Amino acid sequence: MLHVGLAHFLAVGALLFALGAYCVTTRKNAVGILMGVELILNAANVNFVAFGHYSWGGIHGQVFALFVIVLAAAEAAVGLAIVLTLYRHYKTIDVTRAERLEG
Amino acid sequence: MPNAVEIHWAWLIPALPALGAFANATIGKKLQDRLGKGAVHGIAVGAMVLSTAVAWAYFAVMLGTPAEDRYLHQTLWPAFAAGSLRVDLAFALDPLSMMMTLVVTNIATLIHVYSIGYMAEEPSYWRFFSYMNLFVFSMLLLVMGSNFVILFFGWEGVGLCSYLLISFWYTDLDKARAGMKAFVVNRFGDFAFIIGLFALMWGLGGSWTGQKSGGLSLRDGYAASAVYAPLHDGATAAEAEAMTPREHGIAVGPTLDFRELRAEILAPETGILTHLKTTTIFGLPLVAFVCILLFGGATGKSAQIPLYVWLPDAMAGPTPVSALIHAATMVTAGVYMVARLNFLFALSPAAMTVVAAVGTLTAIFAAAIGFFQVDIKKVLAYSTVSQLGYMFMGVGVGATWAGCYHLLTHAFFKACLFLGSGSVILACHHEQDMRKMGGLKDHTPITRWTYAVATLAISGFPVAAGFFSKDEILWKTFTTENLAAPWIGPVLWFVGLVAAAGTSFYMWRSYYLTFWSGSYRGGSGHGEHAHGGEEGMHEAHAPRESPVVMTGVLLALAAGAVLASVLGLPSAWGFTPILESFLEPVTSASRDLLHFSEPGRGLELFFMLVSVGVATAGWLVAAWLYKTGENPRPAAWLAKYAGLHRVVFNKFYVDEIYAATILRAAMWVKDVAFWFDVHVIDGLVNFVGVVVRFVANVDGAIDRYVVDGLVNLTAEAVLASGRGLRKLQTGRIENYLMTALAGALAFVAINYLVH
Amino acid sequence: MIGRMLAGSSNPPGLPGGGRDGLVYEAKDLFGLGQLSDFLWYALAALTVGSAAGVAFSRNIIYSAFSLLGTFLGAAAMYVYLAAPFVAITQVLIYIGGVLVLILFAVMLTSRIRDVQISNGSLAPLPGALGLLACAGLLGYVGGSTPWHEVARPEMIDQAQALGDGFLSTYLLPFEAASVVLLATLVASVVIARRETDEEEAAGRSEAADRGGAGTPPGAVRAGGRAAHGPPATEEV
Amino acid sequence: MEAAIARNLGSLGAFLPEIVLSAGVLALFLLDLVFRGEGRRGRLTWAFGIVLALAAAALAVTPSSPRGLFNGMVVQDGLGTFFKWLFLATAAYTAGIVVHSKEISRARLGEFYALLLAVLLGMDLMAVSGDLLMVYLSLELVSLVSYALAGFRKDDVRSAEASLKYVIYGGVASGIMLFGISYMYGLFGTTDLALLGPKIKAFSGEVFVAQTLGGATAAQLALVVAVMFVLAGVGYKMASVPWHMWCPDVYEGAPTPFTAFLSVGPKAAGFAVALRFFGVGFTEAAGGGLVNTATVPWPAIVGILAAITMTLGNITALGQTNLKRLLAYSSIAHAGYLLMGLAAASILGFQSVLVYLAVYLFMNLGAFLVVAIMAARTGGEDISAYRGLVRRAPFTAIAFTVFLFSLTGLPPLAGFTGKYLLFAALLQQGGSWYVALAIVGAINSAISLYYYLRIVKAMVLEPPAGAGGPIEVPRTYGALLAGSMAALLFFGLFWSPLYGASLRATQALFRG
Repeated sequence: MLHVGLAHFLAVGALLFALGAYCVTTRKNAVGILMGVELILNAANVNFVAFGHYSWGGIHGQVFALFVIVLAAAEAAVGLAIVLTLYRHYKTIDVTRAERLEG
Repeated sequence: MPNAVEIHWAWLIPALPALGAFANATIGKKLQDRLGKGAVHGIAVGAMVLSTAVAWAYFAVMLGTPAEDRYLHQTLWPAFAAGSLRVDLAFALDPLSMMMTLVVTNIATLIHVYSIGYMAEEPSYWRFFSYMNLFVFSMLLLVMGSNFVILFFGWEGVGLCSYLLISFWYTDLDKARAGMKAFVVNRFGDFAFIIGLFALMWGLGGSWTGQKSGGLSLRDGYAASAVYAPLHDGATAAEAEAMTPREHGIAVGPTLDFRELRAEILAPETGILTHLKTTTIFGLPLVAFVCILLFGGATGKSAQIPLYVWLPDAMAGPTPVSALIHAATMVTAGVYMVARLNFLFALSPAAMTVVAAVGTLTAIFAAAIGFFQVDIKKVLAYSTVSQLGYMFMGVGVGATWAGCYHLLTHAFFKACLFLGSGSVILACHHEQDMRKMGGLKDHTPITRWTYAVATLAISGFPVAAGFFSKDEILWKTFTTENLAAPWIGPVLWFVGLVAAAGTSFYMWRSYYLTFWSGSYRGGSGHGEHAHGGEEGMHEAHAPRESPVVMTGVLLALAAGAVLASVLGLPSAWGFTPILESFLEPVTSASRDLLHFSEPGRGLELFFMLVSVGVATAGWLVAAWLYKTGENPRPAAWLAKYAGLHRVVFNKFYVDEIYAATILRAAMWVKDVAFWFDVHVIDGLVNFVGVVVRFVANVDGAIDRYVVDGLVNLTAEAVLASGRGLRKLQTGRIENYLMTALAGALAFVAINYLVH
Repeated sequence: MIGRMLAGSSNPPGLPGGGRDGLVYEAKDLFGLGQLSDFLWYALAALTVGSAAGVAFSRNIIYSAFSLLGTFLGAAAMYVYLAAPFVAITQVLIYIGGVLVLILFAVMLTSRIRDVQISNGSLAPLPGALGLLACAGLLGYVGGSTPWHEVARPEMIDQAQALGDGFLSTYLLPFEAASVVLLATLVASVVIARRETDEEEAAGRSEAADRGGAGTPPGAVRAGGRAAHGPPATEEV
Repeated sequence: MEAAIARNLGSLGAFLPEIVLSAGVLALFLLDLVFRGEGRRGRLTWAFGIVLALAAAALAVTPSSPRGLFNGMVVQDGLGTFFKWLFLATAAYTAGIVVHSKEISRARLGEFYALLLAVLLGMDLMAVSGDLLMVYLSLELVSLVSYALAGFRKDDVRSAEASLKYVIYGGVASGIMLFGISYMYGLFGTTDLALLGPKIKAFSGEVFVAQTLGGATAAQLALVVAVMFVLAGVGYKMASVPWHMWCPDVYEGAPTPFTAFLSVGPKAAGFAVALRFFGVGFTEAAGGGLVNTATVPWPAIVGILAAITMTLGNITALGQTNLKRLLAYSSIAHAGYLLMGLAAASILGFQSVLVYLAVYLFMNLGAFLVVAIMAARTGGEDISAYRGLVRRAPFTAIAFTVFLFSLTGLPPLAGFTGKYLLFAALLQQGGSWYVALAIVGAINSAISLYYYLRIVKAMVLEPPAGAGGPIEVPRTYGALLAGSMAALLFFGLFWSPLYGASLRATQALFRG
């Protein structure tokens, strides 16, 4: 039990995913939601690298994780740019205010 | 399979009206402005005449062919092939579709000619003729198509044209709404039709690979030879043809072609007959399921219970449209379809019983409503519904040819009646209320006599064709052995007989109210033609006979209504009905499956006497009550049964009550859909209130409003749930994300549990 | 703060709990160091998950952002444990050096610092908590109980060279595609975030004027209501 | 490594369209700086058109015999080629809409076109991705740039809100999908779809054996989680319930030309991925049909998704008055119809998806074109703005009617062809559940008539609203409308070419 193994890493991944999911579904702040997305992506990354190490060897898991890191950065850039645009209109980044489109 | 005759010019029959429609749609307005209306109807009527000529030519070809080979066929191009399921753009003329084609082209030509007179003052003359031609095109596709897909093209096409023509005077919102209603109600029917078709295809083709069992098990030898090979299926018809599994030279598997379907179902060696009879779907016998749903489609198009509600409203269209579409042709599409599939319906006594019973019920029900109508076109509308009921009785009890014969005779006399009513309406300055007519026999002699002949035909006097067709149906109904239980036939016969008496009564009532009943009572009305402008052109003068293009058509149709008797002189009189033997190649398919008892010629002759007797009774009562216009009893009875009177006659009053009821009911449904939004108690209270009000209103009111209401209620319920579902889209992103996540988790759970 | 982080990670649900049959796997001894490295790992895991909990539960967006730093660092440490130092370094460089800085910028730009509480309040915490438990339970169970395929002896070598080779051979196309993604995305971000140049505004106005009829300049009406007029001084990036 | 490099070099020739598009992105960024002044709009559009034409030419000369490219990262086959043509047509049509659109200002047109090309490149890559890594990358390329394009009208608060919702939703969806992929990798050690197929089969076999002995629940659950999470990412692209909720808001807020593009392109790309994912990974051809090799009953799940998606889409559409929202719900409903083809899990089913998408391109882009025309000319997206349109712009009104009827599936328009094939595919499979799904589909297409007909009624039967002068429609738009109508009529009556193309595309999938 105390011996750290694959399952332990997967548990960390699972918890990161769950916390990320909680974050995106409950945060009012748009930036807060984007942080939740980062948590989810990190969860997947931990899984990838752990599987690569314990299960299959080779570099495929790491490569996947690297691409995810790069795309996460790109996504953060776009997401934050959009948040700024919204802020210009609403003077807030509280997503509950952005409900003009509904129904 | 008997040989088919390949023909090459059949496409002209529908193509000519299509061309006419196209020409008038594109350049019609310019032609009308520059060359006058003659150019417009020249194109339209010319197209119809040519098309009719081609149809007669092929009729001649058909008569020159041995009876068993009477299947004229033309494939334009292979439209589509999926696996072994192939659809060609193909036309087929067998005796049944030949008869229908002739009816459609000839009656339509006459009605086109009539429209020249009737629509003479219409500014959008070109648009009218364009729609009319388009309708004929669609109708011809419907009757000439060799497979379900072409039939469905036409089926939807006539619906669309009907919609366009009912709401022809679209500036009047009520008329536009009537058009919408026709279209939407018809879609309900279409939906049943499509599902029936699905189930049929499934029964013919599903699961034959034996891998994905849908509860089907076919005879081993059969299943092995009928395996699909989708991996190697062809993109072209030739390839698909080459790979169609064949058993004893007959293609098996799902097919949309009527002839192939018939061949594979009827050839016992394919095993499909047994297979279809033993298969069940959702626990129901497959054939019954399929046939009842297909018939459901027919109830929409042919205005049977419960989907007939659109037809009376459809009278908002111009009268020639009512005559062509809502009496002579389109509404018979359902009968045609059932007749065409007689081999399928014959497999299921339950389905036959449903068809016959619904037909009979509709016949008497619509006849009863006809008693109360004062609008001349509404009377004819309900009589159409009623007569269509007779046709379904005929095809439902297994007397396919009798149903078709009634279809044919009805086309003549009902077109004559409708066009006669159009002539009357024109003479009375667009007045449709019979109470404001009267005494027209002196003003419009030709209309009066033709109307009288047609009335003789519809009420069943042996001088005109309607007698023979209706009587054959009644006789077959009495002697049928094809229904679910032996007592049903005689019961239906009795109901049909009562309906015949009713028919005779209300038709003669309309005749006397219009043409006798004292002197002309009307002024200048605004009944049908609310298009504005033209009213001023009429001065208040006495009714005047219509122009010769109209009366000529009336004479032709009246003559047709009498002469059509020749086609069906009964065997009880020692004749062999010509039409029966002509249709034999079509009906022979189900010959072995259908049986009629033969109680003897004497009884048949006696029944004919009874028929004539009840028709005479109806006539006499009508004459007694309405001929002089001075008999006080109708008015007295109306006063006595004032409650009924108010409910039936005061349509607005009833509609308003009903609208309120529906509104409440719809609110209730909405509440149920979102029960978490409201207190359950409120919902229950509403429910009780709605039910009480509902019962109270139904009590004494005519059933039609219930049916109408149910259709509305369904629509309202769907709309209400749509409004409710919109609330789910809150506009708040966190709710969206919650849904997405919960959805993913829920599907994981379902997936895991289902497995 | 630290106490809450620890509390958040004290008992991760769904850790492997015996009862495995059939395709059994055995836990491996990390680095051959035995218990010491294991305990260190637990501390790092606590940091990672605890910081993540801080991100998720903190009521102040600044605290969330700094908690995210802990998560990223913890994840990087995990990668070190998994013999993926290159990924760990990339994580530190890009995530902490890039993403986190971006996020902090965004927080600063969109929050009025003089506000006492820079809100990051929660909505519907109860359904969210249910989702949290469901996810953690499900994924924890799957992660812990599935008989994953495992190699006998995980490789411990540095794979930086292998990664370099891979990116230029097997993974060439994804590598190039990622560069296209980055280019397009960065241009897109600029397009979104920058203010309209004078020329563009002029062009927009002239075209809006062409519109005629019922047309109105976009935004003038639609952006009404809650939207304030005129860009604030703080929004310059 | 040398072998891998050699394979990469050898793949370049077959990758010409993508290379052209990449170069086109750069070229348009540069030309954006070069073209100035009055003629800018036309010149940029020409440049965009030339890039598309070059890409089309490159696509025409590229072979489509099935083989893996770039070490299996992408696949060259008929399915990919089919979708590439579809995407090129979508982009070209969108350019036709943009050229007169007031929503994309002249000054920013170059950026718009360049980014649109980037999305197009991403969709092309999605259609040919043979590895989940490439699926993720290309899906992100499409998504990330689409977020920006949805928020392209910075002056419009609705546009900003739309893009915010889109970016958050898309980020979460792709994160979920990525997590699913990580489990796929953990279970099978590869993300190459072609290698996954046999492994999934073998794994499912083991799980099945273990299950009959009463174990392996966790392994089964792991597979289910992996598949469902991947489906969530793909479903978000298709706008399928319950991953559809971004769709109406984004459609309403985004600039209309881009909404048009969004309603066809990325949806089709999502289906391309789904077809390949399930077709290659989870089925194999056996006994003349396809069989599911996994212990995940994915056809049933997709069938349930289909039923829910179309029902919810159609019923919610009933109450809409904003045309863009209405069409958004209609496009959700259409995603449901398309899922029926996937649920059929047969070759005919896959074909029907292709045919329907091709038909959907014409009718949906046409419908959005009309919405764009009306928004530009009357400033209204509400149904009331369409009242009496038949007298103000008869041709446009007729065209819109044709598109709406085709969306309903009325013959003889091509929408009927598509629905016919979808239903045929279900019925060919047999089984009362398939028939039930077909029945749900038929009910839905009956319901959908109601809201489409409401628009037609407003256009044809109601008097024009306000000052109802005639509406001028630019010639480009007229040509596009006429072309779409002609295509719908043609494919409605003569659908063998489309069917043949779809057959070639799907056969490649199962033979390659």
